[in-house]
Amino acid sequence: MNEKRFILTEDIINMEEVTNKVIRREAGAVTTFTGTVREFTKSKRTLYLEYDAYVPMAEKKLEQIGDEINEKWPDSMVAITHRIGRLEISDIAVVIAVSTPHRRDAYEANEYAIERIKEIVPIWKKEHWEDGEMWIGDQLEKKSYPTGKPEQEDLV
Amino acid sequence: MNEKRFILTEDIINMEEVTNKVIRREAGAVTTFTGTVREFTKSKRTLYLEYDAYVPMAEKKLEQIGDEINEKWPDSMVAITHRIGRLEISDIAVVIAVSTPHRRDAYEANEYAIERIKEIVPIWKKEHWEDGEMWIGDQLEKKSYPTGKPEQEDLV
Amino acid sequence: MITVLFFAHLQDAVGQEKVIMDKAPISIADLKKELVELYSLPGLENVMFAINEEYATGDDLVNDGDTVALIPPVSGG
Amino acid sequence: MITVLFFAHLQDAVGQEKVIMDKAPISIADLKKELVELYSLPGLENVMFAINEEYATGDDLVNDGDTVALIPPVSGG
Repeated sequence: MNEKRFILTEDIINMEEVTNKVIRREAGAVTTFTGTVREFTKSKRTLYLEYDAYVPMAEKKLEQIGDEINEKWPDSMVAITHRIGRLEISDIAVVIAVSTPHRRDAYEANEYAIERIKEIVPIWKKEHWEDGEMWIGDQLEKKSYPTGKPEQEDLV
Repeated sequence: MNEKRFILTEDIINMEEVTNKVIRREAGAVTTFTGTVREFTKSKRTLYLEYDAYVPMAEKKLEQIGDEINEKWPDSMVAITHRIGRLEISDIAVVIAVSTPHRRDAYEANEYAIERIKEIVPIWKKEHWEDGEMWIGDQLEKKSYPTGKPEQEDLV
Repeated sequence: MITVLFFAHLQDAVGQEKVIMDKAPISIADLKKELVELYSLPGLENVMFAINEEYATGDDLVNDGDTVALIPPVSGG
Repeated sequence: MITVLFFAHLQDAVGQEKVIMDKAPISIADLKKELVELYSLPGLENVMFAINEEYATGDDLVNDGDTVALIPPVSGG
């Protein structure tokens, strides 16, 4: 497998291309998560988004998520593409594809991937509304680092 | 929405086409399940498969699954395409796409759909091996109908 | 007249995709007994029945013009 | 020399993508204090730090030639 399975890109994401990276003879189940730009967040209307990223570290962290999934679900294969730059409503921001021999694992591992992306991958979203714009912080709204350092379980 | 969202087909399934049926401005999460033909089932090597179906009833039942999901996950939208006829290893047998405003629901509803397909949709798989062939019965291996009738909870 | 449809291994066992029978009205339970006898089918314990594309129970009545389908355990997906 | 990278709202606050500083060796905790003072940044309580693309803790030491990144709460996906 020569193609890169964990990438950031400024181009439109083709979900089938990402999914094809994980289709294998021995894996009967593939889940693909497609995250698109939603028009309304809590009744606030988004015009468009911008994603910024610390690109080399983000790709490393995506790869780390793939490794974590291989540990937890041994026969799995993962590919993740995240877009950066300006995105319009309904544009695809992220595609996560996971193949496993059995379907239960494919759902669980895929959901694990998106949760981890929102925890450890250095990508930031700026929402643009009619009346302003803002960098969106911690979507999980449950982490803070009073010691200035993340705890071990957040990183590994 | 004029295109049919619950179909059986003899043609190759395009997963992006199925997924695009459920992408909406108000839904930020889309899960796509792709079921492919696996080469090995418990160390037995499959050469190819054939799917037979009671087509009009199967499409009705897929639609029923969509209705059930709309009940359980109110803001969801579902599309399912199942292929019939002869399929080779790694060919796509089924694609299920579910969009919801929030991702948790998209995973849950999608998994619900594949479970229900394996319970109520009249489609049958014939496995062809090097040394024979067989219609595959109840994959769930947990249902039997001693009274000749399914129970209410199995059907609704 | 009623139409009876067979699928998968039942189609192989019966040797036909469908048969037309002059049995209406008849309950699903009684029709099942007739079919088992007529085609020397094994018990059909885990076979469901549908009338006009909806699952039916043993008490349901098949009327003239109805289409009945024998649905062995499904294996799609 | 160390390179310090800023992203998202911190980049806006500092007005630069990166700065070069002559502070090595220095702990992350100490570097953080310096940066808060230098750029009048709010507390940075929920900002993580990375050294050479790996998350670091306050005790970790930044050496000459290292690249440090300030990682505000991420919002990808």
